[in-house]
Amino acid sequence: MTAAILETHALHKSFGALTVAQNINFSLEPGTFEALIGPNGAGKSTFVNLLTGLIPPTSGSVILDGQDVTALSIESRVKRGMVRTFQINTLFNSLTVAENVILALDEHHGQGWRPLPSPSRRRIIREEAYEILGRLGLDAWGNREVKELPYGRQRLVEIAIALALRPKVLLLDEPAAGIPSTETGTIIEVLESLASDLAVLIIEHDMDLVFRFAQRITVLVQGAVLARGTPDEIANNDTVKAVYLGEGIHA
Amino acid sequence: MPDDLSLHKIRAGYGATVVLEDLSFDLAAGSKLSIIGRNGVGKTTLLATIMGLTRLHAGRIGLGDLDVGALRPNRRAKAGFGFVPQQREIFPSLTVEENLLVGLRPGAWTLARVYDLFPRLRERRANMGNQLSGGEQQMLAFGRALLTNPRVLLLDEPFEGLAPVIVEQLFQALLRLRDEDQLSIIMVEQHAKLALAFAPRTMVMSRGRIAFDGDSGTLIDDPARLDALCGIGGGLH
Amino acid sequence: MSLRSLMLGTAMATAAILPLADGAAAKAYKVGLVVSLSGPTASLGQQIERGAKLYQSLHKNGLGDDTVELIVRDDTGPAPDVAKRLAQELVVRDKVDVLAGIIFTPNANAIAPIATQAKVPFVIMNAASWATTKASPYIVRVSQTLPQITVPLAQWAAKQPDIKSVYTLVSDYAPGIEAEEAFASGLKEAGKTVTASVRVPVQSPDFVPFLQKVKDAKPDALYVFLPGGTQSTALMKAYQSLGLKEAGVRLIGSGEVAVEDELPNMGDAALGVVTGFHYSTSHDSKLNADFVKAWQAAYGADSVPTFMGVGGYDGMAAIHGAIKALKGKFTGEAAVEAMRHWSAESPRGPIAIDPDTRDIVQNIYIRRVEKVDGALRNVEFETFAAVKDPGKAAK
Amino acid sequence: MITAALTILFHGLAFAMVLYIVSVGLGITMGLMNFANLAHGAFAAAGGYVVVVATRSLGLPFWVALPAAFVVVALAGAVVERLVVRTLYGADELRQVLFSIALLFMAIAGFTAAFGPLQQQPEIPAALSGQIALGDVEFPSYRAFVIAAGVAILAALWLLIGRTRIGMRIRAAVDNRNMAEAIGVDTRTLFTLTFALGTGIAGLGGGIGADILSITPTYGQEYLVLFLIVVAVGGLGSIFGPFLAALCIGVVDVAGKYLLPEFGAFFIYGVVIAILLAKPAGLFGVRS
Amino acid sequence: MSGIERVKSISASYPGAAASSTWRGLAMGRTGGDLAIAVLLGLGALATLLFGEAYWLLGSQVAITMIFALSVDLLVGFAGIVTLGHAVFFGLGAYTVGIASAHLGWTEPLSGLLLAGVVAALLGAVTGVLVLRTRGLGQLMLTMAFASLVYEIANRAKPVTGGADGLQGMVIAPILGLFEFDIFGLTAFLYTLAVLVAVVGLAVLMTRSPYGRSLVGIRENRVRMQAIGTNVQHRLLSIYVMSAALAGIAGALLAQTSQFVGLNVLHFSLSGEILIIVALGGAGRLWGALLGALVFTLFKDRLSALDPAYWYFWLGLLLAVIVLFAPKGLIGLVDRLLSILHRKESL
Repeated sequence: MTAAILETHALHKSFGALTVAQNINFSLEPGTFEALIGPNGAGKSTFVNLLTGLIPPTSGSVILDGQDVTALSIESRVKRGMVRTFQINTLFNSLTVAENVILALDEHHGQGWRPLPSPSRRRIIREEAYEILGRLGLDAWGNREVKELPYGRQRLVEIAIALALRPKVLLLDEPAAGIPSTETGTIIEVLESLASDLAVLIIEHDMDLVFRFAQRITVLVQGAVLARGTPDEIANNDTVKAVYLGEGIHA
Repeated sequence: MPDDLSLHKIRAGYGATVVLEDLSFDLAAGSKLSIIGRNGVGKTTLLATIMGLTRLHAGRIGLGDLDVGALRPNRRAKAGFGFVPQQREIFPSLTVEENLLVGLRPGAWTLARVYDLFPRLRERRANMGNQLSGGEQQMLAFGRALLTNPRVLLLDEPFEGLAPVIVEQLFQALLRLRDEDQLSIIMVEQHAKLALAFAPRTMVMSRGRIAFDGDSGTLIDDPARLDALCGIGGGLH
Repeated sequence: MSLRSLMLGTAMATAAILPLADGAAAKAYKVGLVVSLSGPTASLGQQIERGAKLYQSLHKNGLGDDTVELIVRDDTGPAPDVAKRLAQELVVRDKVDVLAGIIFTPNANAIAPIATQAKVPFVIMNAASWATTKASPYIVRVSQTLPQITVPLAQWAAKQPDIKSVYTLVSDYAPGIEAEEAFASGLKEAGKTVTASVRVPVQSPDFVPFLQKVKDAKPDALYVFLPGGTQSTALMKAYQSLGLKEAGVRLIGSGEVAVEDELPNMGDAALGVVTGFHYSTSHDSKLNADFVKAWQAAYGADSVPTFMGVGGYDGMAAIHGAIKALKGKFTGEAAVEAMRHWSAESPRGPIAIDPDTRDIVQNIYIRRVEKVDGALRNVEFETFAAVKDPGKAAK
Repeated sequence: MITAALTILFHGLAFAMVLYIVSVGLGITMGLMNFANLAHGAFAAAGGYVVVVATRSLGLPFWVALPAAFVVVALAGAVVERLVVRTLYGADELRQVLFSIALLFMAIAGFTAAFGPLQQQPEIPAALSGQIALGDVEFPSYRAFVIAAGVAILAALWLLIGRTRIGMRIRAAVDNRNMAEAIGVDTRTLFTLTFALGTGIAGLGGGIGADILSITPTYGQEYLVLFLIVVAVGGLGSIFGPFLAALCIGVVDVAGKYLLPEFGAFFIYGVVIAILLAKPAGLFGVRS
Repeated sequence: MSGIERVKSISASYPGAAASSTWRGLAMGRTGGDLAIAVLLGLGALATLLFGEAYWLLGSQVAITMIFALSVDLLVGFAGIVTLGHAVFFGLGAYTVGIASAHLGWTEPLSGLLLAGVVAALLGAVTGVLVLRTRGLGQLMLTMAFASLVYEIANRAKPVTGGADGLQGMVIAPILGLFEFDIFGLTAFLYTLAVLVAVVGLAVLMTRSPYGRSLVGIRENRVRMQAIGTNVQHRLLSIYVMSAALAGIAGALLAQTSQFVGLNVLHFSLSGEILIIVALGGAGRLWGALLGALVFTLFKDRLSALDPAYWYFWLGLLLAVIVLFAPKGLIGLVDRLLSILHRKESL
């Protein structure tokens, strides 16, 4: 197995007496597709926020591509290749779909400070944006404002923005949440097409999706890792079943 | 007995986003209903919609003869809905007792009765709302809703994030409520076992719709079906 | 600049096509009146505007067929750039024959170059810094100068045996500092000196901290100059609150401190305050009695004319005087020339313009606040006749 | 020296209490309804005018005029809330600013038209026009009354907000408007009442404080900065916060001007900047 | 996320969402409203130049106000930073050229403009670091407190600034040594117009640049911008500094064209007024700010001439009507008008 692209060592976060992440040890290898599951309030989003730097850990460390990034800001982690999508759409709603992607491309290419437009450069970036949109079947929507898109397509724009940043590690926070089952097909296709050298960590409640793609599954409960293994191992794990179906509680 | 609560072809969500699609069910006065389903299928949204906290795009929500669909949340509360939200939403700048009294309406439930049901609250009556443990907050949220003397009590994942011993304690209180009170109760719950044990009727939701609505016993007797509807193994089938 | 002459040419050509109104028979003169009508100092502008309008309405027929139109503009307070733009527009857009008004010295200084460039007489109805008339040869001042009203008071104070030490308190801007200096120099001539002085912000909501300092120093008298309005009342309240009168500190000042429209707000605290000034609403003359009567007939019994109102009134009198004297041959230079030799009997007493300085020469009265018929009045008890501005005399 | 210090402290307190009475309502409305009411001072001025008219023109006693100021201004506040302010809850802050400034402009013009540009002074009862002695130092009775009134209003608000059912509901709605609705609190009516209460107290403050902040048409504009500072430093939605902030600002201002008159208002702004940098939500801020 | 929490988070994002909805697309002139206003302003300027001799002065006033409004709109409308103290930069610019002229004999106007921009930018950098640490009301109050502090300093530093009397003895040399500032204000009009055109041109280009786009991104969704690798704080500071520089240039123009500086250029009410202008025109749209500046200045001028004592009543009424009936400001009104016209045409 290749060296992990993303690792955490004893990552811990507590607010006063309340512990939301308990000494989490985790690693993710390039080219793998891992799922993070757990009941509501298990600390999945907290874990992602710790990984991306939105909240600082109480102790422990985050290693990205062999480098300790625990003290780095959100944006420098992004620049080093850790990119996330959001559970609730956090797109730039009044911009067009293409502009959403261009915004990310500009930042990725270090163009964000350019105070004057350059038509030639613009064309190149536009082409790149449409190339990404094409992969997600969004190219026909490029000129539409995001808020005009159906929700399912908006979720795809979310992924398009992430891909524009050329991630090494992609954290997907419930990419299929809020999408009618009839529309999940596109998401599935997109996930299938993701490059094989990318490491993907997906938080998802849709077990169809999880079991279809994940090579490994981590189950988080009350801020701690309850189980980690292949989908088969997890599906047959009694503790996990209990957590999900409420076994062990006597009525 | 006449239907107390009736939802007819509900379409609702947040802003333009639709979460609930063409959802209908009735609930007879005094009856109890459990709603289960995986995360993110719209259970919480359903309760929020009944309370008037979401946007109702279409459909009718009736309480008895009253159409409450157009009413603001406070009118609905007065019409007879009591709400225990998932995050408890205790008012931090009110004391425990004030939290209980702030929504008080006359009826069978009194402060004394709530204190009898949850003696712990009596001990902590002078504490501020933000000084409570999770379990105490949950009791307080219960008590606060009961003191509005509702016809229909809406419980949103009342056991989430609580230690097993507290869950046990709360569940016993809930059973007392179920057996001794003429209140209609809808409980949204992730613990399927708890939910099935609580109400004779269970609804399973999936992606904003009702996937199952029937006798709780059916699901207790058919674990495979239960697993398929809301368990983790769903992905393997 | 060629572009500008092109523009002007276009404009003038347009003007030339228009028929001239009524030929030379009757002339319609325009006076641009720039005063502060909004903001905290609105009451001052209202006084001048009322004074000017009262003169207009009482002397409608004084010019035969000629008419004088008042164009009023609001400079919103001490805002020199606004005042300057308004004056410029009055000259360029409304083509006024005379600029007038102005409460605040900075505004007057900003307008002065406009008057010079446009060769338009500029009649100052309040702004009282002594040097202002030097800013433009077109300025004529009918109000007062700070040294003019301050030095006589200082001379009076110097004569009082019970005033041995004086503290001065002035607003921290040019007129205040001028008043402070004039008072000190007036006192010095008589061999006395100011013990201590304090300058306070132009807008002070509360004078307690400053007056407490005065109280600590225990002077025999406190000389005050403030821009008037609510400031004077606030000072009077603090003077009373701290019990300065009881502590033996006499309050003296220039007339703004006991200005008539604020006296009712000050109440009995103001009793005994001695001020030096050129106009008191209760000045004892037939002319003034008629003036006050006409004023109250026009603006209601609650309204009393103050020195601002008289400034506006006399300013219009000077303008009318110049128009009359020139008999239709009105130019800017000629009007200034005419006003330089203008003199009149005003509600404040005899006034004249000093031909050398274009500043006013008038009586300065020393007055004391007393209760007459149940109301507070500035009662004159000593007169310094025909005082010229000592500021210019000294320099 | 001690006498001087006492005097400064006393007058600083009186100044602070006026600031408090006028501002506290602004903090409540901003904290509860998220409405930036820059016209708040105009309501205070309105209260001042009510007291002036009542005591001077109608010859009513001061003790009748003060409650009248509260009632009249509170009613005016309720009307404005029902007609316009309500539609602007949750709207872009810029629109709120624009509307309240518009209201302020119109109020200034209205006051000028009705009462003239000069300041108006209410008739103060004889009982309060003398001096009272504290030890060997004499203080004006009226300012002592202002201080007492400030403390009394703090106490009354504390009782109202902290001890009554309506206060309970106000606190609940500040904490969590949706949950308050969900247990049957009619937050809309509550907002109207609270707005009326806030403006009513401001009106009372305008009347009581007329001796210190004089009633002129531009009152609401001239002292706006002070009121906003008290609220921002005190913290939105708090009753004690603005009290503390007003004390701080009142005493610092008066003492600063006494000790170092040449520094003017430096002290106030210095204190404000320091506090806001340390606590952006103010001393007792419920939210920023 | 519970229902209530979700509702809360949605309503919490609402004010920002409302502000952003006034922003339609990045490119200027994409919507008809922008184009219509640009054409209208151009024609208006031309007509004033040719036939409005009496309005040249007012014209320069309008142009200066437009630049100032633009600088505030860049902050409020684009970057979502609120300020109630922007007069501090305007005033600093004015005092910079004033003091340079009166005390140092630096009377050359173009370099003076540059100097004013740089000085204002420096103050922007210093205060920006602190102001940007806070948000909402705290931020508003901090900007106000800083501005008030500088006002006090200017008031006190009488030997340098002239205090409450205003700065005396300021002279401005002819532009390029050729065009003297005249009483008719033609030079002032053309000069301010030229600077305005340059500033608007740059602003339009900037809004089309990656940088401008990133600012809109920050206003629309700060967290998301961080998540695509932007150092939001640095980007905001940069626009704060740039906005300060622009305001400084506007202030310098006022000082140069009126050849006078008084304390009122630093006053709180000017900060309030410029915010009103931006809101009136419609925040977040450059052409809205320009339209707001034009309408406000013209109305103020005409109303104060027609009714010198009560003009602010009518101004208040106008503002109230706009708030109630044109939620997106004047430019929203123009948009609506155009869409009605468009619909009629297509019928």
